[in-house]
Amino acid sequence: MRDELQKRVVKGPDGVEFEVEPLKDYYCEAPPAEHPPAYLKIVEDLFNWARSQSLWILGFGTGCGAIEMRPLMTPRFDAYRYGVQWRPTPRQSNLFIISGYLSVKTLKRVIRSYEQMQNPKYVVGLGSCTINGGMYWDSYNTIKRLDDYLPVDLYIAGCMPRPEALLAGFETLKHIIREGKAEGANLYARNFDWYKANQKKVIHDWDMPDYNW
Amino acid sequence: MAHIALATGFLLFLIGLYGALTNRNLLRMIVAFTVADAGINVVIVAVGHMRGRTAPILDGAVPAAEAASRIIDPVPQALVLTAIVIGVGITALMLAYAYKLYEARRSLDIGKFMELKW
Amino acid sequence: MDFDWMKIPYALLTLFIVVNYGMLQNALIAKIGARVGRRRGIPIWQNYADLIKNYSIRSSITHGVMYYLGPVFRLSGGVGLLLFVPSLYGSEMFSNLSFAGDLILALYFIFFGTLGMALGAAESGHPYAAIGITRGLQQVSAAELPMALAVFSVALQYQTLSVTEIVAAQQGGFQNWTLFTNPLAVAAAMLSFLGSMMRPPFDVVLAPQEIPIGPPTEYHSSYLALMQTNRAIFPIAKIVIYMNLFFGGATIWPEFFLKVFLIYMVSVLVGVVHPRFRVEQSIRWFLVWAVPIGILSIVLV
Amino acid sequence: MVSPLVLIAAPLAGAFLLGLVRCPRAALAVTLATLGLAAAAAGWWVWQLGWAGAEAVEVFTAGTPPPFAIALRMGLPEAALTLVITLTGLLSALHMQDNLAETGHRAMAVLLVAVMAYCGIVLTRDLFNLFVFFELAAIATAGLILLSADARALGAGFKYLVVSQVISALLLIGIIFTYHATGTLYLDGIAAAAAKPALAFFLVFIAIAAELKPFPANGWALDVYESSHPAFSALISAAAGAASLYAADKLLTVGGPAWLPAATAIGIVTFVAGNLLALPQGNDRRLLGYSSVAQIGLVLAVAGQRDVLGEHYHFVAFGLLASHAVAKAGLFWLSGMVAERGLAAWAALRARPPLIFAFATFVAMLAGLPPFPGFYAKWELVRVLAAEGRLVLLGLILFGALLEAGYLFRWFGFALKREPSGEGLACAPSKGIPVLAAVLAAWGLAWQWGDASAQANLLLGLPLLFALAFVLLDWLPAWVKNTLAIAGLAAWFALTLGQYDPLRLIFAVIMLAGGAVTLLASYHAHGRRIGFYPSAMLMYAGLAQLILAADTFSFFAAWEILTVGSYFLILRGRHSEPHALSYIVFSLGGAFLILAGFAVAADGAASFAVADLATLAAPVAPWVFLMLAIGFMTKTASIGLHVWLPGAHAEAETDVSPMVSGILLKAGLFGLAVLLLAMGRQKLGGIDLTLAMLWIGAASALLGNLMAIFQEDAKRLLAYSSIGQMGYALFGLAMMNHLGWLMALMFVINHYIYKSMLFLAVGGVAKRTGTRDMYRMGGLINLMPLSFISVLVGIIAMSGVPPLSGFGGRWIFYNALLTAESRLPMILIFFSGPIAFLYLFRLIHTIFLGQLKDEHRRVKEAPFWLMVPQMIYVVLLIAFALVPGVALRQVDGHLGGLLPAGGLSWDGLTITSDFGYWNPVAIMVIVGIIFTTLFLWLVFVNRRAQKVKQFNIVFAAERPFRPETTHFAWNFFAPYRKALGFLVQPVATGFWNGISGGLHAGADFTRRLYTGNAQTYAVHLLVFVVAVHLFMTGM
Repeated sequence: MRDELQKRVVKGPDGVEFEVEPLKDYYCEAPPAEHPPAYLKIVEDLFNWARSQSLWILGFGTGCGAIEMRPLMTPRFDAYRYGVQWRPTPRQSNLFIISGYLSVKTLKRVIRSYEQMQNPKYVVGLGSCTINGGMYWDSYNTIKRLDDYLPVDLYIAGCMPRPEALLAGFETLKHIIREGKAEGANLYARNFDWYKANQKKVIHDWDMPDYNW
Repeated sequence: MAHIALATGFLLFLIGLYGALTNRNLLRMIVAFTVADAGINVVIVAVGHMRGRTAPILDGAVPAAEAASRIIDPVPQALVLTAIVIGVGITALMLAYAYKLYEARRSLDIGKFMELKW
Repeated sequence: MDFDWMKIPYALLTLFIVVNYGMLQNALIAKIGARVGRRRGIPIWQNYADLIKNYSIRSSITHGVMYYLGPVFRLSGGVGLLLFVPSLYGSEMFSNLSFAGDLILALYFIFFGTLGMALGAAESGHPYAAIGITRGLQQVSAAELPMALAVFSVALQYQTLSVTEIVAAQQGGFQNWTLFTNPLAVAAAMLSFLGSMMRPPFDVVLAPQEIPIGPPTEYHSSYLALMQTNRAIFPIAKIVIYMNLFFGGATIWPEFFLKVFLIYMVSVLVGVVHPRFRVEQSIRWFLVWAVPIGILSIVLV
Repeated sequence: MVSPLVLIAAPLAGAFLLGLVRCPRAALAVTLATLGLAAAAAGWWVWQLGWAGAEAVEVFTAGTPPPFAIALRMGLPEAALTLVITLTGLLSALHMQDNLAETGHRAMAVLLVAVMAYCGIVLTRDLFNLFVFFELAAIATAGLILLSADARALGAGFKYLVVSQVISALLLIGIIFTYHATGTLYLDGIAAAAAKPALAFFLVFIAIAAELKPFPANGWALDVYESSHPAFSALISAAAGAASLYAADKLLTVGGPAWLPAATAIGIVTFVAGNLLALPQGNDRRLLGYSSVAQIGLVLAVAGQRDVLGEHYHFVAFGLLASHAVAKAGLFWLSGMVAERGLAAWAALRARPPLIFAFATFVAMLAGLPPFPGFYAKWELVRVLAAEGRLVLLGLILFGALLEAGYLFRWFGFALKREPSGEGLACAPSKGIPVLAAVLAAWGLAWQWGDASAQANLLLGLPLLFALAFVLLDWLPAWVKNTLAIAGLAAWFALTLGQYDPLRLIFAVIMLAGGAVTLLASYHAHGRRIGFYPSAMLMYAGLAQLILAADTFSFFAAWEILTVGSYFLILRGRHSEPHALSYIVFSLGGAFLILAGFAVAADGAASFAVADLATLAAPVAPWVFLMLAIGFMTKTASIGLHVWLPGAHAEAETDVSPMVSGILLKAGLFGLAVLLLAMGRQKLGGIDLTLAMLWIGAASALLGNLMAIFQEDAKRLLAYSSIGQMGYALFGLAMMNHLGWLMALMFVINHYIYKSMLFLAVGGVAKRTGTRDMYRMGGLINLMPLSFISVLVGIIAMSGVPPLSGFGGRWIFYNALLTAESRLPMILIFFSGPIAFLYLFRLIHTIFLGQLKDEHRRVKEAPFWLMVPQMIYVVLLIAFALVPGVALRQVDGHLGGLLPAGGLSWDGLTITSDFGYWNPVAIMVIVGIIFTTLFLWLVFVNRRAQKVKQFNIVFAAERPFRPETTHFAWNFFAPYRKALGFLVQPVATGFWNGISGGLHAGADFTRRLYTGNAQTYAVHLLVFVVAVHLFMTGM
């Protein structure tokens, strides 16, 4: 744990000393909650349709696979026509593409960003590395199986998968969403302790709250 | 005669003044001022002088009845007495000062007493 | 005070028309941009999907009261601005709530939403939000000046501050438009217009690659939905003012749509061919190029 | 019937008697009794001549009339002067009784002789007798100098003797030749003589003038002042100065008008040079010496103006002289109580508040502030000089007075603000009594001069008396005084309510009722708060009288009273010493311009109504306008004259800032309004002066706002913003049309409300967080929600965004612009509007939003009593936004009578102008409904939002490190500095610093003239004599 997250004693302007505990005072401590679908099925269907037609990808290239996403914005592939856009902030994104191998160092950032996205949110694992470690299967500092750490909705296999594969993957994801089966966020909340334990097993310098709101 | 006296008086005064302004020794300055005082006193007396008249002493030589036309003006004579007295007083005071200054600093150089300035 | 209660449904109707038109126009303009880039671009209904999606997000967070109110201020600003200005000239139905005030009210009400949004974004505590706001405020402070001068010039020209009367004075053929009767004012105003549309070269506020989208960084779900709605209304509300002041206003909805679209396209056309100005560059640009035109317009009117 | 000879005989007898007394205590008793007897005699004569209607008497010593005997005269001037001399002698003797007792009866005898000699100089009508008394005085002085504990006094005494030797030589030669030519020594006889010997009389005149310590022949005097016993310095300064001046006055009577210019020239050069050279002084007594020299020079200059002063001569000369004598003696006595000699050592006085009051009294008296005699004298003097066209002299006098006020108030600031050093204060009753007596004398004289003045007696003004009463009530706890103060303001407002026209009513409401509301905040203070209420109420008294002032005298008096009160008020801030100084210097500079303007306008008339300014015509009118306008614009801190404001407003106490910003600045606007109403447009050299004001207003608005956005200190930001806001108001007034004025008045009201509110809010925050630097704050919204609300409402109102009241101001403003004649200044105004957003956003963001700091996690909401007025202001702002007509309708109608055309029509709820319309209620309702609807909708869809904490932000997949590094606040508008930073280069500050630095450097260079060598001093004297001679023959 880094120094600035340790408890510290500070002196107020009135000269009274008191303790500041950053993890408690600066971060929300609430655990993630499950959010049920809309009460009316027809409403939830409409919502799922809208969600599937409005996939906002977090612009976070976690590994070498990110290079395969760029062509999607170009005239050749033009993912926009399928309702796919890139957003620079996790708050506004609902799709997280883990693009290729994931080092432990990056995993920490991925977890933080994932947790900062709002429910419902989807994770797509891109490339073999997210499935079984791929060519990094015996690396000491990459994770081998993304699903242990985040609830993955869809894998797009390949090393690397071509942009066409990604487009196909988006279509599959849309189907999953429309069927109401893309409830990864709720899954994460439900199995929060399990995920957290897995994450902490590989991330040794855990220097953040358990859930990053 | 009066003119000679006047001229002498002014000369003495100027000599005294010059001396007071150029000598750096306190005692010399005081002496110079006495010289200047003397010069002024001569001037005063000379101003009161009228040609062909006598001293303003009303005795047998000058009857009181003719006094107005025979004696010189008595007022400057009276004034000069006062002036001399005052001059003596001031000279004495300056000497006292010089003594105390010498006691304090063991020096009579006017240039040594310049700590108050600006 | 006798108040015509029918004004309320009429105003809501205007709002409905403009919201839908705004959503479609935004998509259309995105599509045009895509076509220029030889892409197909987003579907024309994409903005509806995005809007519903954002309302359908189940969870949300709040950073505090002002953060919560920020989008409300923002959208109130847009709606209010739209309703304080008559949409169609000569139409009692679409004169909206313009009885409340004249041109000056509209001009100052522009800042209502901006200010509220700035406060809300600032409460999120995100440094990018604060940086983005300061950039926006600094840029707009210089960009407003030519607009103010142009408005003043137009008010002097027509000797009125009432939007309706200004439009009335421009009726009877396009040669009566301010565009032709007072071209300098229009030039100054249109340069200022570029600065207020958040498009290149004046988009340093959002600066997506540098301070990920600036003020709204922390906004999401229904907050973002409100802001998206405002994105549909606010530019049009502003353009309506430009249209009324400089381009003869509109008497029917098709004319309204056409003029709004064309005016909007000015900023788009400039935007697609220019890189981004830094803040101090845009301040200098407005002061050096736009303000002298504005000054000339008030001197010569 | 007491013979005037008592004044000579009694001290002589006392001195002889002392020779017989051996016991020091008894000797002291004899001395004091003798002096008391002399003072009683002098007092009796003052009573007889001044009140009982006795005639002046002439006493012939030898029983025969002159020229055969020496004649003494006792008239009212002589009686007054001998009273001053004997009283100073008595009190000084009291003050230095320990030294006297130590030195023994000889010293007391010398003191008695000195007093006797001074009285003799005053009384005698014989030229030679005058010489004798002068010499006696010289000898006695040289003797008394030895009393000093300071070893350097010896040298000073010797220098004094050397110079007095030269002087006496000149005098003696002059006397004898005068006698030679006229045949008499009786002054009236010389005056009556047909042939006057010019050169001889010149020598007499110059010798007496040299006794007055003229520049540059005064080095010896300064050394004496610096080193001799302060009680004795008091005697030299007050008594000897007065006596010598009277001797000079007698000679001028004898010499006739031909000698007046020389006297004036010597006097004014000495006055200006003395005050200039006092600037760099670090030793209190030497500074007092320079000041004494200067004051005596001023009186000499006045004596040189007796030809034009006529019947007012004695009133003026004695007013100045009395001020000088009482204040200077008092200050020297005070100096005797202070252990160390540095100016800052006077901080020791703080241990005794009455002594601070005494110090304040003396400083105010010396600076010629109301209600002291110097004020009335200055008024008369300036009035006459202006009427006679002696403007250069007038300018020099005011310049010198400004310099004097500068160093006096700087010194006063040191005393109040510097750390007291180890050495304390000698507070023996024998030292305190003379000071107390001087204070009583000061106020007594103030009453007396007011009574004798052709103008109103200021001490009869109820508000001023009310304010002064707080000096006596200062022992009460603060909350009692606060209640009294509020009640007083409210009562005065209720009492005078009928006397205001609508225009004045606006100002009265703000200054009196508004002042009462602001004072509510002062309940938060605990303890006694010594000094606060007299100062605050002095300011309010000035304001109250200003609004009601009908003639220029009461206007100007009120102006100075409010200036002084606010100065004391500002000085209370912890670090406000330099800022309070620049405030008072600029304010007095402005006030002197106003004084000169009024004097030129009055053209000699004893009383001149402010409204009569309208009757002035060219070529006088534009100059009057210029002087008055600059004077008033100093108070409104227009650009160029604004350098005092930021510091003064920022460093003032929390509840003082709203007073000096929200209320005090309006005094300047009120002045400008009165001026413009009376004088209208003026042209000078082809330039329309109102147009110039228009540009100044616009530039103030722009540059004030621009400077505000670069401030890191919240209160400085608000202060700079005031400059901008006042610029707007000035702009509105200078437009000289109906709506422009309405807008200015709207700004007056709005600025009062929101700036008071913001200053209180920011002050409360600064109080809680212990800093005013905004970047050290942040995230306080949840901890200080009420403060946040008031800042929020304040900035919305100030930025002019609907629906709050600022918008009304902007709306009227645009309408006013449409009728304005010149369009170009508007560009600046248009630009300054959006810039205001920048600093307002910075204010609220960096304090309340963003990241909360570690050390502020436990701060509480601002004190209750600071919040009370703020909440009142919030309500007021909203009310004023809804129904501006309540305040403005009357004024609008009233302005219709003054500035024709272009008013507003107040039809129902809609306000209509020639150009547009505006319905504040409808706006409020519409905005309210839209906002509420959307808010409810958001609450509905977003009801389950999770409240998160300050580090729960997206941070590019990282997390924030510390609040300090996450809060974006410092150098907030860096790009603006890059683009337009050149506009806020501190040019004005540099200019004024250059002037001040130049004056100091010049003074520092010039004072090296005084080398400390007795011979150099004698040479100075001779050079002076030659120079004056050349001056006179050259004329």
